[in-house]
Amino acid sequence: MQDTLIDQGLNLMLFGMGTVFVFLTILVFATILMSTLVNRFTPATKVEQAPSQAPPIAANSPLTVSPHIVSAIEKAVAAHRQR
Amino acid sequence: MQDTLIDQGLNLMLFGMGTVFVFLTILVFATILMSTLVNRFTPATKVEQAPSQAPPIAANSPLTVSPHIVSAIEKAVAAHRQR
Amino acid sequence: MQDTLIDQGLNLMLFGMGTVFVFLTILVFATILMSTLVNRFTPATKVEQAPSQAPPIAANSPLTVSPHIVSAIEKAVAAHRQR
Amino acid sequence: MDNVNTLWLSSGLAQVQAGQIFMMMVGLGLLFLAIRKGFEPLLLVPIGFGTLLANIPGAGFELAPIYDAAGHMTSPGGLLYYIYSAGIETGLFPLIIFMGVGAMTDFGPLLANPKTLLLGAAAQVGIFSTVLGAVALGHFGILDFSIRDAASIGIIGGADGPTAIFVTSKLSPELLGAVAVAAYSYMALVPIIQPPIMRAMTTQAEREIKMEQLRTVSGAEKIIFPLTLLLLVAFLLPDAAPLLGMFCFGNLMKECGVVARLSDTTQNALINIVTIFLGLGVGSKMSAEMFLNYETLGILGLGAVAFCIGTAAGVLMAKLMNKFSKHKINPLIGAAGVSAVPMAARVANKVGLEANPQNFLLMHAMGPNVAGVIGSAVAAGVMINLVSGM
Amino acid sequence: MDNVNTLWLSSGLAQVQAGQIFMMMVGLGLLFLAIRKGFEPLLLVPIGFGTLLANIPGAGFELAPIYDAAGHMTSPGGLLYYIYSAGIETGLFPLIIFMGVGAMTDFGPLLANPKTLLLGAAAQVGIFSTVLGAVALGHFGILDFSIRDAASIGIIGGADGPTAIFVTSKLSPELLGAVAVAAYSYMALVPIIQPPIMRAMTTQAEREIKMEQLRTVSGAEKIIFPLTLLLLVAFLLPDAAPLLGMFCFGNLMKECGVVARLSDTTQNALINIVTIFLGLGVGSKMSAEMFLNYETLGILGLGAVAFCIGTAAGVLMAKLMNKFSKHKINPLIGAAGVSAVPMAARVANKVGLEANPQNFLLMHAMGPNVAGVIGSAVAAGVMINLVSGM
Amino acid sequence: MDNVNTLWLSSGLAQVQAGQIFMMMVGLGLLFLAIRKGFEPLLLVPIGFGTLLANIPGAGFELAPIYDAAGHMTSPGGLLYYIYSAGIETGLFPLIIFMGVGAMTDFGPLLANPKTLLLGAAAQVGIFSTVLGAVALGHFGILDFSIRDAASIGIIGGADGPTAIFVTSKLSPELLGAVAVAAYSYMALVPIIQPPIMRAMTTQAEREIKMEQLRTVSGAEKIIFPLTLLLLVAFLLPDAAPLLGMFCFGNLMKECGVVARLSDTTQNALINIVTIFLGLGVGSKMSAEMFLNYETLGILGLGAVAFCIGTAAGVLMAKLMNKFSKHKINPLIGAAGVSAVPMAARVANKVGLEANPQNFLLMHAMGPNVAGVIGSAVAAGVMINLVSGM
Ligand code: NA
Ligand code: NA
Ligand code: NA
Repeated sequence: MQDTLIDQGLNLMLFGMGTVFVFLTILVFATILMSTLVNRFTPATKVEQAPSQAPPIAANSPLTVSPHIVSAIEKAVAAHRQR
Repeated sequence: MQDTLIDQGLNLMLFGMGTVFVFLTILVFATILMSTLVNRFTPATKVEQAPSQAPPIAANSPLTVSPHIVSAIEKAVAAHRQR
Repeated sequence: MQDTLIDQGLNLMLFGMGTVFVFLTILVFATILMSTLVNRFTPATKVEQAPSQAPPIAANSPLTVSPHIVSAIEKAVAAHRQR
Repeated sequence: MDNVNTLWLSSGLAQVQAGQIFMMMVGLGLLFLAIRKGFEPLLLVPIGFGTLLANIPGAGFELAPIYDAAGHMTSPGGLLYYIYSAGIETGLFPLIIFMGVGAMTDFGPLLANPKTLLLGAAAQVGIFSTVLGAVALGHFGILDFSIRDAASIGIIGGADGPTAIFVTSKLSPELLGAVAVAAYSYMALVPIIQPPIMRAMTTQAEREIKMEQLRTVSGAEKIIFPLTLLLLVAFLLPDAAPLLGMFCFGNLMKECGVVARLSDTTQNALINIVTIFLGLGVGSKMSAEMFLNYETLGILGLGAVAFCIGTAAGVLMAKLMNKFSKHKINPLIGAAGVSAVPMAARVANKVGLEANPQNFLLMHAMGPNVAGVIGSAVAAGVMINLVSGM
Repeated sequence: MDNVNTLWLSSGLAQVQAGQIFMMMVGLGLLFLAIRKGFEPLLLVPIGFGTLLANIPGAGFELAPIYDAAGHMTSPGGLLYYIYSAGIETGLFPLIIFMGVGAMTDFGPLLANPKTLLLGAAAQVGIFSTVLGAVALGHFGILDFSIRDAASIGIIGGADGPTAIFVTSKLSPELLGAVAVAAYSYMALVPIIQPPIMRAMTTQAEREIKMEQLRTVSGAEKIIFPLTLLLLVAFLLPDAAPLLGMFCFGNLMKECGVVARLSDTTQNALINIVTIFLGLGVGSKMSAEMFLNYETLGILGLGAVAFCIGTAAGVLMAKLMNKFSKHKINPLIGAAGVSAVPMAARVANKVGLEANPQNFLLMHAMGPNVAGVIGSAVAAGVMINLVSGM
Repeated sequence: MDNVNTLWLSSGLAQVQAGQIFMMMVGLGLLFLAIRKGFEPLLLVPIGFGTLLANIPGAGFELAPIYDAAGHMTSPGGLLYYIYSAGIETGLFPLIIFMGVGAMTDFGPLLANPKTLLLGAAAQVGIFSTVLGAVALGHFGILDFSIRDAASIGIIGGADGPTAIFVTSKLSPELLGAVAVAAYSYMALVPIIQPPIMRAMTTQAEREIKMEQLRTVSGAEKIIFPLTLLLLVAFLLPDAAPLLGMFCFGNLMKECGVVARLSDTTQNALINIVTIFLGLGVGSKMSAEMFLNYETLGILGLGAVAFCIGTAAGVLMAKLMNKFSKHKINPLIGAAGVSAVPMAARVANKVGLEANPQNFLLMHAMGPNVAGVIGSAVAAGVMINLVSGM
């Protein structure tokens, strides 16, 4: 392109900002659609499934500590007690 | 080699499987021999040495947690107590 | 350089050891100067600043354990209690 | 005597140039800001130290290795050369850090109120108006900026370090030092830069708006959202796919709950290792030739403007949305759309509490805050695409 | 208008090919299996996500960097290209993972009952009969398999992911995606594939066999065993030395007790980092050209056959050994010889408990289970050696 | 039958050379020393195992990859080749380890008593007198040592593993195995080598000298010290900047208190990963051609002499300083100037307790101990500089 620098900048502003807004607007609708679909299809199975599915996700944060650390912690706690 | 594909496959099967069996059979004998030798030569020194040698190995799993984590755990435990 | 190997070695000894001594001697004086300056300029603000500046440094070792491990520890401790 | 001469000639004192001394002072200044003032220390400590190392006269930290005709290495390269060429020139380090940031991000507040994505979009106005400012300076011959430089400078307004480094290393590597320093410095200055603008753009009544409590978001939504985002990126804006792809990957590892050990390493050992080397590598571009010029002053000035405009645009967008929606948004959370996670959200919360001590905006502000990360990654992708074709 | 055109031409929608969409669905399917069905998630989450990334139209994740004549980089490569060429083409990632697996392996049960090594040997029949199946398909022109392809497909029967990736990346890199997916999927399916075969091949009385308690193994034996294995490999089968060498090194670090901090990092940060990148790198070979063809169906089919034959061979070998030994072996533990550690050992335990609720086979099955790892590494070595000479 | 032949020809037994068997015994010997005798196991376990791997006949661990004319890889290289060329030839691994060592070092005792830096200087006499010994052996044709070799051998006397590896990989890579083994072995032998020398050089009265309690050192001093050291290095001896720069960087990360997560990773995951690969990479230079010759015996002998002279020089320097100062120094802490942190400081403490059970020298000895690290890094820098010009 042989535009001037200003033209290039204006183009970048126009098309860049436009893309950002269009993309995030589409994402708003996609997210709303996704949440609606997910919550429509999971509630049916929710009553039974919720407890079975919740744990793996809820269990996430404790699981990020590897098991041998947890066992080491328990040992440390036990050791600490005996003092 | 200008064998047919089938010949190559048969060769691979024959020599491959043969090698696996021969190697693992040798390993069985080597392992038995190794265990016998180890247990023959360590029992003599076992009575005294067992306690001195056991700790570094038994200590393995707690040691895999680095000391500063252990001290942090002890602090956390202490802090938790004081609540 | 077309010195003999011995000459090269003597050169290395002479200039190497000289550099080590000169450098570390300068470092002695630089360190003394640094400590003097630091302790001259911090005492003034020390009374108020000491408490505010000390924690980030004292907090160093506990902080090296990431927060989620600490929380996991607290959970482990709590869990251990309930047994 | 030859040896004394050799030692003297190779000493720093014999080789030092004024620019190097000045840059070492810049490095010390960055360390001071990071350590004493708490300016984004995780990045500015390595960048500041890297600046010191890169400017040691004769140390050769940034030299490439030399090979003879037969391909044998005759002189190994410097540490910073290897770090820069393996991790920054290739784009690997910013992408790995984005994966780690993704693994630390909670999209829950955003999913509970998806329209806050628009606040994250609005705040990117800061990026593009800064581009305009930079091309204006270039056009009128005030400073020597190309369109590639202007895009790299604009991305400072994204308030997102790895994105800024990724874009600048692709478009204007010689500006990398100044852009990274500006990006991290202004991110640290968010609590000082934003509040006056936020107060000026809002009325007391607006600042007191109390938002509805966010709904609970299910685990399934959190798992499917990064995949939704990735697919949208894939089909609409593949140029943003490297950054957002790794971001979504990290987030999926966190949310899916079945690879906790991978997610944990991504958030800790891996991101820490890469952060150290990324910072040192950026430092290697902090040489006097690249940094000590009027362009750097221009970059610092434009970067501050970018943050201000982004903040204002976010607030205005929130006010505009309130005209069309009955679920009112407190316009202060619009300022969090610049990203600078989680600092900008905390600032929104704090300014909100000043107006109404019962009004806790933190969780509401986390939505636009992470939306700002997506928004600037999208802006990065579109700029790389468009600028490469200009 | 040019810019709109540029953006449109670079968008995924304008460039997408049907194969890419199909492969993205494959990637999503792998993620579903990993996350919802628990199929080996540590590998299948990164592989599945890597499949998505590699098939984003126009994103260029798998492109090599481009250099000009002077050796300057004019275009950096994609993330997946760097991962694949640095970690998989060189063989480094599978080897580092094998080191980590070694550091997690306890040879105690194997040392207490060394003849269970033969069960690990027998289960490798699955590998080699699958090779025969593949060459038959190739010979009769049904599918386009060379002897190298046949060896790579056979190794799926080894039920050992890093071994399969190591062999396939050396012999048939274009099959890497299909082979890795098959290997990890069937490893996850072990609890479904194996029990019917195990029940069909054994009588109730055989399944009820109670094995003697394993003797205690001393620490010294555990330290010397990996060295013994390494020396045997060194002198008899150096082609297996890369895999088994790193495996023994990891195990020695664990057992020797004096380098606990190295062993700990090997089992955690290091193996996690490499697992993430290995998975992504495998995903980079999941392109439509390489994956969407009848050969992939053949690979999936042959892989399943390999698992079944390996399981049966292990059980039969156990029954054969019982004819010659007065210390009876419960033939169910023979099925654990396919490796798939520790899943196959747990399956043997579970099927054993069905027959006799007092009969705990888990520790007995760990012996053939780790023997299977050794067995398939040996098979890998011998195949690489023989096939390279054909 | 061809296949049997292929397998036989590729077996270790058919290819093995006497030198390889001998080197494998050396590797096993190193493992024995590391595991049973506790000789610096963190390095000697990987070095010993690397020695085994590098000497497996036909396994090709140390082979370079082969490319065809079009630049395609026709044969991937061996694991140890990649480790050596990426991490040791470039100097990266020793530098990263030095960063980790810096992050583990407490300069407090040194700052409380800065003149103990001179003890760290004096102990480097061991390095340079060993250089003289090596050139004498070379000059008189007894052993084949160049000036580069002599410098590499001398650095063993620095009692600092990464420094020795850094210097040797730059000046005499073919001596790397012998030098690294000697350095780590003698560091492990410090409790045996040093005490007789320390007792011989001191009177009972000197050993009983009780030193004043060390003053408290402020956090600010600890933060500014690594920067002071770096600036001095930058201006006086840039050749020492790579080693000391990374050392100071690690120390600053530790002391500044604002990047605790980076410092933690540097001290744990990162240094552990690099230690494993550094050890394996050093092992790759433990081939029969490079190790099994009289030069190795010379290196081992000279290395022991270096430790002895360094110990003696440190003690003598302390006695000399006592002539000029009214704050008396217990000369035993001079022996800690060889570095070998923290072993040498503990030895000084132990010998001191023998003389006076109330006299705790440990903290006093930590000053010269870390001074010895600085001293040998300075010596390394000056030797690389001077030798390169000879
Ligand atoms: Na942003
Ligand atoms: Na197997
Ligand atoms: Na030293």
